[in-house]
Amino acid sequence: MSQQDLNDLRHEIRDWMDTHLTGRFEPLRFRGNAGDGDALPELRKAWEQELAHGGWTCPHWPKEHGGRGMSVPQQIVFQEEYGRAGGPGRIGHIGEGLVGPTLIAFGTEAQKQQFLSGILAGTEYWCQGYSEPGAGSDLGNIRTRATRDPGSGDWLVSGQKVWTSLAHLSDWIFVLARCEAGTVGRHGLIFLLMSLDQSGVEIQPIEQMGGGAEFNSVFFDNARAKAEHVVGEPGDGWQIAMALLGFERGISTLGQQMAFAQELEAICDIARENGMTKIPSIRQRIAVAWTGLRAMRYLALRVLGGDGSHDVQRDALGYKYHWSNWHRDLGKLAMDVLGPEAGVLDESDPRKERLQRMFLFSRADTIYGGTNEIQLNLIAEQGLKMPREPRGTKG
Amino acid sequence: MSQQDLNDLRHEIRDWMDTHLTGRFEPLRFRGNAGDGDALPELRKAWEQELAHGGWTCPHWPKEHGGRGMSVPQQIVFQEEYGRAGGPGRIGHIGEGLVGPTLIAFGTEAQKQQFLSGILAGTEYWCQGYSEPGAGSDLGNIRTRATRDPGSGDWLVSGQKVWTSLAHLSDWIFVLARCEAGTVGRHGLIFLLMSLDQSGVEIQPIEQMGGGAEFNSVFFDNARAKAEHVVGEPGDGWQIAMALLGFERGISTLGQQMAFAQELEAICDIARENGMTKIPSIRQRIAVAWTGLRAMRYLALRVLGGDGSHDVQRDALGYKYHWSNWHRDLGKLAMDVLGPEAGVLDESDPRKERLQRMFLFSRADTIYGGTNEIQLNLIAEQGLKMPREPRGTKG
Amino acid sequence: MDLTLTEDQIFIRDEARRLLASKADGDALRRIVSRGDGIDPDLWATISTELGWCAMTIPEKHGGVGLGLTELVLLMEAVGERLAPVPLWSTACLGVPLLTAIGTQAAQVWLERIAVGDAAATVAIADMNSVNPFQGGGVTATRQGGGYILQGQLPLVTDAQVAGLILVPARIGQDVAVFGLEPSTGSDFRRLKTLDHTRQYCAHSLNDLSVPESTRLDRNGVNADALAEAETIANLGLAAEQAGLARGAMDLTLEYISERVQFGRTIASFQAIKHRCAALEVDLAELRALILGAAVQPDPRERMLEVAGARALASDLAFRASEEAIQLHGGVGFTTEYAPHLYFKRAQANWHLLGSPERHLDRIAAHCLPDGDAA
Amino acid sequence: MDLTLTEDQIFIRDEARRLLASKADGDALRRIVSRGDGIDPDLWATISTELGWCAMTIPEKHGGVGLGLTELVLLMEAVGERLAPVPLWSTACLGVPLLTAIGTQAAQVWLERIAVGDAAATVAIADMNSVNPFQGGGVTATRQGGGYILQGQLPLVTDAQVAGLILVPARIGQDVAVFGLEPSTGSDFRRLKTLDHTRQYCAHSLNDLSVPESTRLDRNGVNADALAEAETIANLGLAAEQAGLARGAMDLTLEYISERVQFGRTIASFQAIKHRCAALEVDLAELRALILGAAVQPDPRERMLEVAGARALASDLAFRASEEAIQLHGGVGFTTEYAPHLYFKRAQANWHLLGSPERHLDRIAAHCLPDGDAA
Repeated sequence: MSQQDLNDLRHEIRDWMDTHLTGRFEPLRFRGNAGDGDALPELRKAWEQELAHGGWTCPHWPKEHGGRGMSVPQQIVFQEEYGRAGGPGRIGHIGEGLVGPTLIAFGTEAQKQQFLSGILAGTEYWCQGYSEPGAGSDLGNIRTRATRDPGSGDWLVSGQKVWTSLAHLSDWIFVLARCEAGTVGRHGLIFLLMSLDQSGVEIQPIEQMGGGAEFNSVFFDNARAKAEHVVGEPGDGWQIAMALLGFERGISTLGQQMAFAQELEAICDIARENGMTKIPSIRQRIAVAWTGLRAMRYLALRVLGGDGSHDVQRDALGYKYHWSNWHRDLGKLAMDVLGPEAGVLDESDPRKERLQRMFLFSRADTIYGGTNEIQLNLIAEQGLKMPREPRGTKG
Repeated sequence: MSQQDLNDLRHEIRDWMDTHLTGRFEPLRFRGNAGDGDALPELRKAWEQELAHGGWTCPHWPKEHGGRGMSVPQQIVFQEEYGRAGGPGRIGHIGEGLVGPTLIAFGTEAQKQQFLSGILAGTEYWCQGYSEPGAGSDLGNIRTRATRDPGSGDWLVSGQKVWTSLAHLSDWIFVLARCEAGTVGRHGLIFLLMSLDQSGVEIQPIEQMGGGAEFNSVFFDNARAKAEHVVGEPGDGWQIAMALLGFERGISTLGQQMAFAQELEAICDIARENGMTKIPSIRQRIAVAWTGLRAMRYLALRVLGGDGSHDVQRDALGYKYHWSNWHRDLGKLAMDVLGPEAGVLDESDPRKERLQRMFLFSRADTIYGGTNEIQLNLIAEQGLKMPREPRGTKG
Repeated sequence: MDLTLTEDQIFIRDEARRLLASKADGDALRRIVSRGDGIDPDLWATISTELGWCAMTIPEKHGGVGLGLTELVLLMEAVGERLAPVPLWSTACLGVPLLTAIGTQAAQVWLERIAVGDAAATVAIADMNSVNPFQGGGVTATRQGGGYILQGQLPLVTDAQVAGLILVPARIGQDVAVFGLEPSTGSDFRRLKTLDHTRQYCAHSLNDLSVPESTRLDRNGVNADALAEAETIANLGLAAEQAGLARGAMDLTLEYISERVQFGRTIASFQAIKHRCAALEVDLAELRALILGAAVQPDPRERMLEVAGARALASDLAFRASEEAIQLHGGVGFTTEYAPHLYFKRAQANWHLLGSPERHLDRIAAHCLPDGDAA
Repeated sequence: MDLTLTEDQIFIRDEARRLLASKADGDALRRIVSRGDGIDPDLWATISTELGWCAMTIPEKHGGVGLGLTELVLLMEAVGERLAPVPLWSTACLGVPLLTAIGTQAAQVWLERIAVGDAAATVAIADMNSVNPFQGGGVTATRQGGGYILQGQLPLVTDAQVAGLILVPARIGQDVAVFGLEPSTGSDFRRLKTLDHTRQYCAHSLNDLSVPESTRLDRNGVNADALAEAETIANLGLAAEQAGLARGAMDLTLEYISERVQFGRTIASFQAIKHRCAALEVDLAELRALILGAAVQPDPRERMLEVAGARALASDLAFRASEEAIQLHGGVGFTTEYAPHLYFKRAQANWHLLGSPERHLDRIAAHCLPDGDAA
């Protein structure tokens, strides 16, 4: 695709966002992102359907499955323009980005038939059931059990998942569970698709320090997954789970960077208004933030457009660590620029509210999706070929 | 001892230094400290004897062994005034601070008779034989062997010690060696006093990045320690070695702080002269250095005058880490204040030369005497009661 | 200079820590947070009335105990360690030192009341980011009739709704006057909702507020040296509170990571975690030594500088220790169920009180580089 | 914007790295260091004459290869990685861009000579800590007779004794003129002894130095935009060298600690060490992305800002990576027997070349905060 075609696409998306993210959808601008994920849920679901009408859900899916078959450069353009316009956090993200590609790759025909259309239409929402209370960063330590019901062939699931994003707004969950008693680590796991609308499932919100509750604990007590809702074979759960994570190519982070840029701009505006621009260290920190954001963009472009060389793969390992710590530092910078009254809550000042929310939620950025500590282990071990951290013998 | 008595002592030392560190000793001011340890050796040996004539060697030794029996507050005063006057690095330090107290506590009468007087008189110099090439931070991994000569009862020593400070200026060395074949770790070690003036000993200087060579490798090839020069019993080497390290109470660090203060002052002077005071981050870093030095002083006073409570002991663990990293940062600050020409060598500018030397040698501060990494392990494990780092199985 | 604590001082510290460990534990804190006004009145009654902590640094002739700054910093550390929601800093580190600096009979009456726990106090500072909080910047007083007209914005005042006395430094020409407002005499402080739930913050606009002559506590302006001394104590107390906060955040983290198992090992057994905790521990030892040294430093100017350094270190360390508390708690670290977020929010709130670290370091730089152009 | 390297670019990079791995290995470096003049003439001959690295960014019409900045940064990274003691930065990142900016026939003659390896070049900058090195600050030129009188101090000029052309930017009124001195035309540069042994540094006092008209290479002053572009390239090349230096320091450290055993384990197996190395690796990935992005950035002002950011990151990272190299080598790290000290000294020397990090960040701050008072 030529540069001209990409530019045309860019303008098409920009126009579409301008004409659609308006009117009743106006309040959604810049809402619903990480840290604000449970904001305005009904309106955001309507927005998902609006996107679907425009043909903008699942644009990277193959055309035969209802997508637009967008290339990586096209996806980059889409995410950038979506982010620049203030497009809200996507309730459909897990279905579109993770479940769909996984089913297209590994699902049965029947599974594709049943599930892809709801994702494409923006009418069925998914959430992710990996982490557990005893596991945290340690996915190998899954304890949720799936037992086969000999009569129906269905799977009965018991256990608890935590840090399940937007479970309370979702219809379906995919669950990694242990289906072979006595197995440990990566063996004996099963990957199941389960309806959340059943009596054996209980969803409890986890209240965050920023006030929101977009994460949940999900309790299963003999909840049922239908026999035909196993992805892959029982026992292959780990492989499916890892493949699913691999579909997270991170292009959506380019949209995220647009939001970051707007946060940095708001900080600069405040500094100019309140005179903090006179403080040398504030000036320096703003310059460091600008630099980090620019580097982040180039790193993302390098990785996403990457030639798959060892060099690029090695640099890619650090991407999550870089953006999450950058964002966390930006939160602190925002508070320091706001000054002594940074902590005063003021409903009449949405710009300040947004930065306060960002300050608090960005503390989770370095924890969810692989903590800083896990990231550094990964970079050292996979990128630098340093020795693996030994596993202990407890649990 | 009253505050008045301490003040009197302070003035006595100040006067003595004023009248003695002059004339032919004038060139010694601020020389011979860490990083400059092999400067002007003959003159510094003469200075040791000058100190001895004044009765200022070994002031903390008990009076019955020729010292002044100085209390901790008196020693603090002595070190402060010695450092303030620019008293040179002490070639007699190891004998006075480590060997003497160890012999007084654990030596035989004959050993005390033979060795204490030379230390007191400033005529016999000692160095330390602990570290080995394969051991580094790992003292338990000593491989130097001591074998008993059945005829004489003497010990024949073979192996290599490294990082032996001032070995080339010393007469004697104390050596930790393995005297029981097949032992590992802390067991089967012996603590020996050995003359360096014998054919089985070879001393090789280690050239430092700053140009000096105050550290040496010392090679033993069937070198002889006399039978009567074992301290404690054969096999007790570890205990004696650890007790010796315990005598390093760190009061001399107060003198070191005086040198640090002068370095910081020189940096401030240069910044005023070359206009670097206009750079906000330079101003902030100078303020941070001032603060760290003041805190260092209080921390030293708190630890040295300490009541031995758990609280104080816990704080004491961090002292070496604090001062060495502070000093290392000061070296970087000095170079940054000196600007683009910081690296140009100029014999006509002794102030700059001193800071350049300090910049380079301070890199060793965080390595010798227990690396940063060892210090942090120690603080975590002993101070914070965190789990011990597991030992590996190699070597 | 002797930095060894006396037996009495150790007793005071240990008793304070023991009291707060039981009265300001996690459950108590959660209760206060859910009530939302940043004050535990029962605990404050115990501290101020029964135990007389506010009396500690008030001279005996003013009804106090006449102890020194060392005792004050030990108490403030204990308060910080537990985030105890009491107006001790406002009262003992803002109000009492300022009243002592004023030194008039009118001020003494208030010191006597505070000593017996009859009133909490605070100081209304127009610019909370100032390293000279007591100089009356931002508030002007104009004589009118038999009283004064006060004019100025007070966007952030600590503990004003619980204080029986709100001291307002104000400028009259070159002089600093101090007015003592009481809830009954026209002070109408609005409580603010803030991220930090463990301290009370209020605001007030002095729009030509008319106050009677009797509210003016000083005579012909407060002595400049005395004011500077009081400011040093305000900052010293806050530095001690921040050091305590850092210790508290570290302790709860160490407890959590010593239990929590990941990859078959306690989190505390990972060397990278150990080294990060140890680095905080070194910094805390450095900070505490500086605070204890400044508390016994006889020279007021040296003490001012040392306290400036302590504030710079303390703001930084308290923030780092509490951000590590969140990080090392992992997923639960950013929930409201665990305590790290309370430490974290308080650490950021404290960061700008009486001057950000950079401002304090500027003072030291001006001392070290007397001829240099300040930037 | 496509940041993927082409096959040709990968080939250039890999060949450069392969060459330097054999010609600028540890032994070669030690040999040069002991000789003490900071230049390896054989290696320079190979690079400049046989391989034509200097021709890389010279347009084809001036006898060059006409490649872009991406190729230049790949070569500079390779040089930095090995601390290769050659005047490539002086020639290809100072001299060539300045000559290109001048754009006259006289300048072109020099570009042609440089392209074929006939001469190395450098620029004599009076204030090496300047972010505007080519503006002639500190040197004045006065017309006299048929020539000029040059006046100014040049305390630190890179590679002046090996360069066949020393460009001296100077002020004539508001204009920037550039004079080309040759060893034969009165340039009398004194070689300096420096801590950094891997680059040549010289000094010269231009005390009313009289030079003929023919040494002036520009016509009526150099275009300001063109000068700014050249300055950006000078900084970009240095940032790339610093990134390479960081990578080189890290690689030799990783090699050492993977072998060295302490407490029965390789040093590389300690998690605290792993995390420190990983943090450097992240920063390096960030820096390299920024450098490669800036190299293809079409907008000159954006490129200038990105390069400023890259320099700030690069100076910091090169220093940290080389200080970690010393620290993690332990005792041998501060001896002359091992290489870390060479990286460390070069990293500090580079720190102030063309502006310390703070100065570069100031430029970005001025962009982000256009209305704010600069401090």
